[in-house]
Amino acid sequence: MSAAVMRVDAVRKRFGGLVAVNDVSFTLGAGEVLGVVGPNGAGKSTLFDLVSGVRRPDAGTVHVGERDISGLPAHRVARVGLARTFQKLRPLAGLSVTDNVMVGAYCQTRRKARARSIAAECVEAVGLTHKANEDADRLSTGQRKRLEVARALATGPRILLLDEITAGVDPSGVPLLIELIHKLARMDLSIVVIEHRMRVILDVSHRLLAMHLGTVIAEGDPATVMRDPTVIERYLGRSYVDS
Amino acid sequence: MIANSWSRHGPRVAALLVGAAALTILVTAPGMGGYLMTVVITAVLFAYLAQCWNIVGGYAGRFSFGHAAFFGVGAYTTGVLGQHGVNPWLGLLVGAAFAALLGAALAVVSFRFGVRGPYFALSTLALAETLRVVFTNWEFVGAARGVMVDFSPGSSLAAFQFDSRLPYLYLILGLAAAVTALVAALDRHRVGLYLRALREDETVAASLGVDCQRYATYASALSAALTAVGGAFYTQWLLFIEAPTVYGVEISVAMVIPVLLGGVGTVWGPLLGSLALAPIQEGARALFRDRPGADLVVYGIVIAVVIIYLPRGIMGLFTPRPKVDQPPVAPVTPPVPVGAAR
Amino acid sequence: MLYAQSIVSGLLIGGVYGLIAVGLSTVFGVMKIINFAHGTIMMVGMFVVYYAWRALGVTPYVSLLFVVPLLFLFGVAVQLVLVERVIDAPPDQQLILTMGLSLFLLGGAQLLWGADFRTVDVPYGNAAFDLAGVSVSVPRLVAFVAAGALAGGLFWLLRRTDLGRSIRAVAEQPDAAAAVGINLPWTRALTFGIATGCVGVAGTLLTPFYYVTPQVGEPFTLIAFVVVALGGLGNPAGAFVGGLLVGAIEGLGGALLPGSTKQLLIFIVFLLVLVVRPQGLFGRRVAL
Amino acid sequence: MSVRYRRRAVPLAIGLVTVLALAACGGEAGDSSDASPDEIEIGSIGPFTGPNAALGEQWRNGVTLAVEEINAAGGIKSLGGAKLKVLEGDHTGKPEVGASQTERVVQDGAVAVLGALESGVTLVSSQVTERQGVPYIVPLSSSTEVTSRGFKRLFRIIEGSDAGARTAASQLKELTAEHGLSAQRIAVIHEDSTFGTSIGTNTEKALKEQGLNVVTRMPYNAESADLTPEVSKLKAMNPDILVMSSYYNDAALILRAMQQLDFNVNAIFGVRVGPFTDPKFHQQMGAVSDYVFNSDVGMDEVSERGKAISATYQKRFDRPLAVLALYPYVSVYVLADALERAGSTDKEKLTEALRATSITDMPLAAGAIKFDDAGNNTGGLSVLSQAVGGKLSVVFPAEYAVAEPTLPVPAWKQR
Repeated sequence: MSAAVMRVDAVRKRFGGLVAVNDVSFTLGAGEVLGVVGPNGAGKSTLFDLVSGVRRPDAGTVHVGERDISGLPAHRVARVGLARTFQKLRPLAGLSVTDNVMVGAYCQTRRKARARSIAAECVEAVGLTHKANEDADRLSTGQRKRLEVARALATGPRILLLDEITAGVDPSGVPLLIELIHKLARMDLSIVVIEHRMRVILDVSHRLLAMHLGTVIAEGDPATVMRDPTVIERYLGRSYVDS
Repeated sequence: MIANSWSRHGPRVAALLVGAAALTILVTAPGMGGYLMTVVITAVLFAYLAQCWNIVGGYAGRFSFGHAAFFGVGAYTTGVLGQHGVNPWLGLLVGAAFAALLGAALAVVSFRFGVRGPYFALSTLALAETLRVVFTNWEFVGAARGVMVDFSPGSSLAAFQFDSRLPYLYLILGLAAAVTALVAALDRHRVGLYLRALREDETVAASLGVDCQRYATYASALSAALTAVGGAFYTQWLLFIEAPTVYGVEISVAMVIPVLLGGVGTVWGPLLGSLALAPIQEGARALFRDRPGADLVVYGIVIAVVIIYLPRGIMGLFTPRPKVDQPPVAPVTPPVPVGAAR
Repeated sequence: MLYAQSIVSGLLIGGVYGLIAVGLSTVFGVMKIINFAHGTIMMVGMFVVYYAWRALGVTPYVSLLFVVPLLFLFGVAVQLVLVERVIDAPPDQQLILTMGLSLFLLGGAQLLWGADFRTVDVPYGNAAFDLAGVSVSVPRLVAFVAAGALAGGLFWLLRRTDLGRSIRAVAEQPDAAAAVGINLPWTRALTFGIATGCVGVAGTLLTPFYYVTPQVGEPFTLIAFVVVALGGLGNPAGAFVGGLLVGAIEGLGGALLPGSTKQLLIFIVFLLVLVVRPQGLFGRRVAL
Repeated sequence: MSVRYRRRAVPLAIGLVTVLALAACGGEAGDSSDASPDEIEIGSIGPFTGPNAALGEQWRNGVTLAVEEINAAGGIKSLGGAKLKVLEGDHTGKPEVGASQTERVVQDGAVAVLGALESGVTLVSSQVTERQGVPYIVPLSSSTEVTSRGFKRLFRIIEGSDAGARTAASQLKELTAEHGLSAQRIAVIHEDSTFGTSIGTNTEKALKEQGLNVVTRMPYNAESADLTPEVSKLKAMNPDILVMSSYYNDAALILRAMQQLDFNVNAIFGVRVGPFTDPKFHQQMGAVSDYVFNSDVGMDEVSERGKAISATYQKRFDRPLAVLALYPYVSVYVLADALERAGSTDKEKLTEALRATSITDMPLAAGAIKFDDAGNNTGGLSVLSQAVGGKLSVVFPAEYAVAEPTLPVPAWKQR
């Protein structure tokens, strides 16, 4: 594995009395797909928020390459080359699919024509070309998930954070999304994936990070983590059945 | 889909309609009687103001309910400086600068403290009301007496005063055309897209690299400055201003209604809205001259009917949305206190 | 003594502000609509009180018996006939619909009844008593107490009754509420009716010491906006406390500030609250 | 689907254009002025809707009554018995609407315009007539600026606020001196719009010129729901005379607060308080508004004509006559008189006739109506009236007085 493209060191976030993320550290290698698992409330999405600048960590640092991005506002983080999707679907409702994606594309260029062609590529990459001129709020859940990816992709990231992109999607649509993640991994992106569906996480991840109550309880290759007694007890337990 | 072609052409039809109306005004203006001309000047002024509001209220999604604050700053700066011998055009520029500062400050403060949606609307209302109270009591700006601009006979563009109404009409038409061109350019430009993006969802926009605070501030300052220009025009046109009028809620409301009726965040909506409203308002007033109040009844009904049948405003007629095959999932936008994240 | 008097007077009128704001806030909490016609609807109620007194000699407090049901029904009708049709439209479109309604009522009132000033002249209109050197106006005290009682009753209704639970469910999770069989339009209509009923009470309590004209409601709408935002939109308890607060601030401002700048104090407090607590003093967390 | 949209859009588009075109054509109508018209149009610009609609309603009544009377009496005789016809313009309290409505009535042939109640609108609306050479009669706007602009065709019936304030101040001084009352500490309170501020500041100045001691001048917002705090503040200053300028609701709130706080002064002295010279106000307020003085343009209640008008007005509008209706009423008569003398509707001749106005038979307790060069009515002096037992009477100066002033005023608790 080559040098880390992202290094997260002991980040912490507290909401009132609750420590949502407690001294979480990990690294992300180039071209790696890192899976993050954990029950609801484990702090996974908050971790994404801290890394992507949506929220500011109380402590700890995040480095992208050699650059310390901790505490940078989200729009600066995006321009450093770190893009994300959101767990709760947030299409820019009044805008068409293309316009949604173009917002991200302007990270790479200020020229409209160029942004448009980047957007077209990204829309194509997620297979939404036939919906390109539709308003974003007209898409189905699966299509919205793909729009999220296209939008993030258009910013020209080196690192992509995908937050439960299969949640709420019809099971028949899941293989399509798995395929998409593989495709993204082949595009030389380093990816962090939050997932609940074991089928997906085992299929796509190179390495796994298990969280519980804001802390990392296990880390390593997927098979090992899945066998970790703590993980099984805390999280998988009775429900180690593919959802 | 056929509907798509219509929706593509829709804005053009709207533009054509507005253009035809503007041309009609332009051509018939010299023959207009004083009454019609005054009505048209008022209507075009408020169409202009609606378009100014549209930049921040429509595109940037900051529903301001106190744009009278900027209007009043423009009107008062021009008027008060004029009393001290400053040329009104200079007064207009200074007023626009003051308003831009105020608009920028409003945007920065509201961004910093996460004041959004109805809270933002109400805080702008409070801002305008604050200025109204201050200006009513502030001796330097004439307090409750208001500001009277001396009328100096002799038309002159340099003095921003004209003997006849016609130059005022051309001037305000020019301003309205200019701001519409600006909004049309914005609509196609990256910044316009950024504004629409941050209107829909600031967190998402930021995660896509949009510096929301910066662009919201630009929009607010620009809108405020242009609104102040409208205020300066008002001063020079009527030659008298007083705080309850120029900082009044009624001015703010009059800027908002045409936009909402015409179509929020569209280039032609505010103009279509004004184009539809002015004749209705004036017509109802003329029709029910002997029954004061009846015109308000009619006006109220028209507003309600338009909103009920055209929930996206008149522009909705021109850009219809085809029926969806599946009901879209209700967009979930949890109330994220953006300011808290900083 | 001056300050005590000002605060007491302010609190008394603040109770009425609070009552008006409670309705506004409830409607916002459930429908996310800022009802611009709120004060104008109060005006309609005040005219009913006036004519009941004028034509039938009914004293204002008695006319509560029919003004409240009447305005309740009116509110239900407004919701069912008008607002329900735009319930899925953006909030600004809903706002302008209520503006249209406000203009309609204003114009209609003038058309029907004329614009002249009217008073309901009742013996207790000027009654007052002395409380440790502070003079307390009887009709205002009645208004204050009734406003407090009604606000309390409303919280009880929202917290402890099935209807209240439905209303809160609709406010928080409309989809889920519909899924468990709550009739959304009907619940919303009842909510709107309750809000207009509240404002009917406020209007009735105002009439013994206030003028009745078609324009009487508008300044109250603006005050109620500020009150509601101060207390936290969609939080009726906050709205009532906000009303008291605005009343007290206004009273103090009247006594302290020079010129006619007393409202300045309200706006300054309001802007400060927005800066410190953007979601209002009592926030949305305890909404409804 | 698109067809359906098109079906809705196209008529709408056509409709809009048509409306606009019609509006454009409609502007051309009516500016004929025959040699001997059957009807003479006069403009009346007032706030018939909007925040001051209640005042505008009285304005309308006054104008209507005068026109009806004049027409019933045979119209303008020197013009072949031509009847007066009112062209109304509702300015809704907005200056720009005032301008357009004035333009409209002038364009529709108004030979003169009455306007516009609020001083702010009057200032804007009278520019229109001045430019067009049409005479403008101001029944009620008392702000100093109205007649200080050097306009040649503007005639104001009501006394300007500066002159009115001087009159009021001297009346106050004489009255208190005559009755041996202390006027050492005078408090001035006024509503904060142009109207109240103009009167209030001028009164303060005039009182000081009279050598009287003004302890405070306090503006307040007339839209307040409660004025008890302001009144408490005044009470704490312990004034012996309270001078006030108010609209209706606020006047009622102040008086009620005074009674409630048992705040007694030697006299409550209104300057141009419309409601204080409105019998309806006193009917409504009962004992609370008893004994208030008001220095205002008043009605001559001694004359037969004054009595007759009050009765007619009450019968016609089911409401007592007040100054707000009386002045527009008188203005129509002033105009009719000028038309009669001019024998023409020509703007120049009419303006000349107005300038030469000298009317003594109006039911005003103020002497002959005559205009100076600025257009101010030199005879428009204010009289002092007082309400006792709900009845309003002129008490000063002696020639118009129908009653003796009741002084000192009984304390609230003694009523």
